[in-house]
Amino acid sequence: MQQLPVLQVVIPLLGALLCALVRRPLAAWLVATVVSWTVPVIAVVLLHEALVDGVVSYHLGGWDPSLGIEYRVDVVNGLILVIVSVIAAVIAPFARQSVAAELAPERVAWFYTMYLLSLAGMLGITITGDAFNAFVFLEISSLSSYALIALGRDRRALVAAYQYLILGTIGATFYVIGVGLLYVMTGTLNLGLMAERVVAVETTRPVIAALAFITVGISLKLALFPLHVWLPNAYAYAPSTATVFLAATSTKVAIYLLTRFLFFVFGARFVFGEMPVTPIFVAFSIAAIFVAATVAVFQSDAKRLFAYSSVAQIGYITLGLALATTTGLTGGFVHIIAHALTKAALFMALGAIMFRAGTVAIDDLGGIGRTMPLTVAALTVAGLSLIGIPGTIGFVSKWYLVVASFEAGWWWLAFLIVASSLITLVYVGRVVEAAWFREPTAVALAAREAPAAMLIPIWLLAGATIYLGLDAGRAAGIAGKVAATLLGGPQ
Amino acid sequence: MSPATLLVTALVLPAATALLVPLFARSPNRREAVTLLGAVASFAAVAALVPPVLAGARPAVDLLDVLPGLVITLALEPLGMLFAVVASGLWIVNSLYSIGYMRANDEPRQTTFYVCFAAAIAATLGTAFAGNLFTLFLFYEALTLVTYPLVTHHRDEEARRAGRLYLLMLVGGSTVLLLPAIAWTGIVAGSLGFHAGGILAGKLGTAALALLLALYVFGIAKAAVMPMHFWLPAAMVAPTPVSALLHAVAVVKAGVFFITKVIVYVIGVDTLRADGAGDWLVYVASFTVVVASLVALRQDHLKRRLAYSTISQLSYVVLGAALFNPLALIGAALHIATHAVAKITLFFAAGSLHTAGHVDHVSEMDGVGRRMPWTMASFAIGALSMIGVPPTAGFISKWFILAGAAGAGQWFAVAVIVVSTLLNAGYFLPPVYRAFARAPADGDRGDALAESPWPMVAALVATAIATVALFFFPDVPYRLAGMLISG
Amino acid sequence: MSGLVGDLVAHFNQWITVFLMVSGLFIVIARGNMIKKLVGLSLFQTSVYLLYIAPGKILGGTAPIISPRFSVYSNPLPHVLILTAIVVGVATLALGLALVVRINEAYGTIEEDEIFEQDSGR
Amino acid sequence: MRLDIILRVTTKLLLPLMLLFAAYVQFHGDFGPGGGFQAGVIAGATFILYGLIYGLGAVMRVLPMALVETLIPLGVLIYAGVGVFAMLAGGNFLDYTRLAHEPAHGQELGVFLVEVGVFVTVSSTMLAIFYALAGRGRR
Repeated sequence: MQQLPVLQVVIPLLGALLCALVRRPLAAWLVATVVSWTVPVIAVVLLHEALVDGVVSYHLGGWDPSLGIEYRVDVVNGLILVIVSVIAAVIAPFARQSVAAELAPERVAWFYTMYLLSLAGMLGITITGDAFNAFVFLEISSLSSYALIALGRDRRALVAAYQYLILGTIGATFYVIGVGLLYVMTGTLNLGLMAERVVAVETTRPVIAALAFITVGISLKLALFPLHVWLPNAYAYAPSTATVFLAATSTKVAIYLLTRFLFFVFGARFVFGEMPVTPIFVAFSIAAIFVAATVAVFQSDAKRLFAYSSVAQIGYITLGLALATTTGLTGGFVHIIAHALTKAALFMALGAIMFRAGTVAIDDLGGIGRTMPLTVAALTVAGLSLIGIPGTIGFVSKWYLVVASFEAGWWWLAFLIVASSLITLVYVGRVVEAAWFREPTAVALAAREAPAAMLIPIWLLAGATIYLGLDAGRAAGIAGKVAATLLGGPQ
Repeated sequence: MSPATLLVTALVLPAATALLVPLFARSPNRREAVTLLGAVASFAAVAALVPPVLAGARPAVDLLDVLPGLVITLALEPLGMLFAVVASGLWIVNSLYSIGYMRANDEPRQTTFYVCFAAAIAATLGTAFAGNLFTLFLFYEALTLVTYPLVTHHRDEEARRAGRLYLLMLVGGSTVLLLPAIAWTGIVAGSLGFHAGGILAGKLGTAALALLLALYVFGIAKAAVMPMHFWLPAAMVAPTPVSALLHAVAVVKAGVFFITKVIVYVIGVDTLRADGAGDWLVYVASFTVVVASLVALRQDHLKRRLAYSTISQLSYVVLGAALFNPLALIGAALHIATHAVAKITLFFAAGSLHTAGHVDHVSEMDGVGRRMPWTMASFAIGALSMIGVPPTAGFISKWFILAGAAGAGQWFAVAVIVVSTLLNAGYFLPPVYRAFARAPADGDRGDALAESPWPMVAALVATAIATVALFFFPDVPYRLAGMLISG
Repeated sequence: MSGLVGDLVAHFNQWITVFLMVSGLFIVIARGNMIKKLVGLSLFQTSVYLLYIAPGKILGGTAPIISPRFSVYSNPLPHVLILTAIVVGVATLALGLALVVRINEAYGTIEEDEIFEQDSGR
Repeated sequence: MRLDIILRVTTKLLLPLMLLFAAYVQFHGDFGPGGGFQAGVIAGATFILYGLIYGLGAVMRVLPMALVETLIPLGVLIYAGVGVFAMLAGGNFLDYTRLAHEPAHGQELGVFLVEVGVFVTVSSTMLAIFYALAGRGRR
């Protein structure tokens, strides 16, 4: 039991090695599945321990945190671990047929290797309590996701991966510059110790520069508007399974890392009280919500459309962070859960359509609801959650954000938030209307309902958006604890 | 069964019908039998609630704790009871009518139609039973979504465009204006519940209260208060049974019901009257009443004329509620019921004309009364009720609103009602006159006209009789409406 | 004036870091050639190595291998960190080059504007 | 005979020295600058040099692609294996003190094994990158 924190990362890492060694598609998938189903169990246990005990700490190699690397789980990253690993677990059964259909057989094992490496990296970023270790994991997950994207069928996938590589590396390097400056000023890389020591020097220029570098660097990784240009192409041209995984998890992990630095290391009082972070983030979040959503409306490819939608949805999360109140943060973290589930369901449904129809261009999808009713129904449900219709989890997060805006006295912000749902309605409506209410195209008529191995994961996620929307107390309760932890940190 | 159990049953029955119908997709007869059975059972459950409610019972059930402070609650009160009886009762008649209409017109996708219809009734009953603003909002949104496939039933470009407008205006209004209004209410009042006398007394200034009321009135686009009315004429592309029950009864009435509930139970009639923050609503509602009537005058397409008439009549309810006067409020509540039976009769007749010979325009109605006497007689009764001529139901509700306006010294409102009555007569009497007094049009179409299939005729005669009956026996609706005032 | 010069000289390592950083970033942004972009990216990353290594040097300190003859050592941690960062940099460069090779095979060019032109033309 | 005879002969002379130097850097890591990473790069460079001068085919006969692709994860596996072994021995992940009866010996053994793993992975990765880039278009 004590070894769980490290196992959370080591198991996917070993799984990746195993995949690279076996090199047979089916065996690699089996390894990936076993790993993906093991990690959520560990994550849930860790979150439970964090909820009961407050903090679970693990010293790698037995070294003291001031010298070595510490893995540290509290409610905040416990929640993110659960989200990432649960999404991975749901993806596993979906992946087999989708990957087999979209990739050449000799590349399948490499796909799972990269997938598990990416998973290990993301879990590592989340669980580690060491700033530099987080950078290493960040690069592990990023490099493997560049490779995942480049495995896409279209040649544009290569360019997308290249662009992501350039921007992702710049982002990671900015982050590591910031960490370097903090290291110089505090003499430690442990986040907890850093947080204690930075208070004394927080007004010095290196620390302020570090805040700027880290914020901008991670904002690049989390695709905060206008640093999002890499995201739409990367999601649109990656293999379906990779899109599901990256869209649901990678930006969330980056957001977590940003949260950890802003609220835990630098401290909310300094960042939001003395630095002008709130107006900057609110402005960019609002811009993301409106601009990216408007661009999404005009996309002709459903995958690209929802990729732009991701940029917009990230805006809601950063908005919640920027408000830096209990309600705002609760809204932000509920939206992390909501968006992970919703987008995973959406992209999975598109993946199933890709598997059966071979295309996700909106014009080709006309009337596909007739031949793939269950898949399109799940797409519709997830779409409703994206809009924020009451009864879905998307509503819960928006409710918190609206209430938080009112509490902050920013009634105009509340109106902007709800008004943006309208644009979401338009682009979700475009896809849903095409799928249900048009005469079937030849492509749509040739398609068949997706296989059970795909339908079950899709409906698990779509069902979760409704279940958590109706019984939101638990999710919101955990998100509320996260908010309380972040605001009542060691400051 | 206890009233609380009945309440849940009444909500579950139409929902269960929606789930059962697809199982019988292969056999139209059984499918429609299930629909009719579900309709009758739902009405029975709702009707069984009337005696306890009249006796003073107020059953309430907490269904789900979504979040602390956001609870899905069912709680029945007189206005909701009235609305539920009207909606579920007319569902039976409408199902009968639908069977005839859908078969006679060879409509495609009939299973989807019946499923969405039952789901729409479930959502309507949900709004009627809702015990707090959040629950009401939840069912209100659900109603929009399940009726969307009905509006786009024909799946052609016109239907899709109407569907887009429908979704954008209804969901747009409810998310952009209504949701912030609810959140604001929740923050100010610390509760989202309904209480006689309102929950906002003394908590907001005049300007803020006026703004909040505006958010509600315009956010509830289903009430079609101008300028939030554009979706309603567009939605007339749907098959006539849809227009009849949903866009004359369930959907639009959910809107005015919502507004009335907000005025009575959230903001509070006394608060508004004392504060003056709601005085503007009289003028907005009056404007809608008159302008919609003027537009209706110019419509040749029968269903569109009916649609604008609906917009005008809905604002009668809003007007009645906006007078903040007990008599007018009774009138508003009664008008929800009386307009429903009369308007559904008119739509049934319009659908019957369409089925019999694709008579869709007023200008084509010359002499149809001789070929289709039952249809046109019922149409005439409905039209008289719209104008408010005794002995039809419309007279009663209009009378109460008028009396309330006069009693409150609102002579402007009195004038509006008088003018609009003249306008109503101006656009409802010509079709009746043409149908009975003019000679049939030349050509073979006029000769081939005959009554529609018997289920349709039976349905429209039934509602016509109900329109008259409600004039002579307004006891139950009147007592329910009266309880709205006494609390 | 001498104060400024003194500052410049005293912090010469940081000035070099800044120079490398900015010129690397400039190349990434300003060049359309994908290989040149990668070169710029490497330069940018290299500046970070310097940023970490320079403060690790302690004047008069020696290599951090414990020996009775010395008492002052350089801080070894930055070196270890940067070794890792170099590995990351190599991996990034290798992956980037591999991508460029495949892009060249797919498009017949490695100029960004020509590639965008080809894609928009489709 | 080709004109690059000088290169070929020099390379043959250099190769054993380079490998020896790689081994020196690897094992001297305990007492001075050096370690698995540096040694791995040198060893990798040895094979790359061989490939550059004698052709890709020649070096691929010595170390086929399949072998290299196996060696990369194998090296990481050695590293992870040490970590997991430490866990099985009752310590935390990578707690070298648990590897031998005496903590100091354990440290030495642990670092040595991990450096071997690093060496294997780094050298084969260098080679794999070389194969991948140099081998394009020949298949």
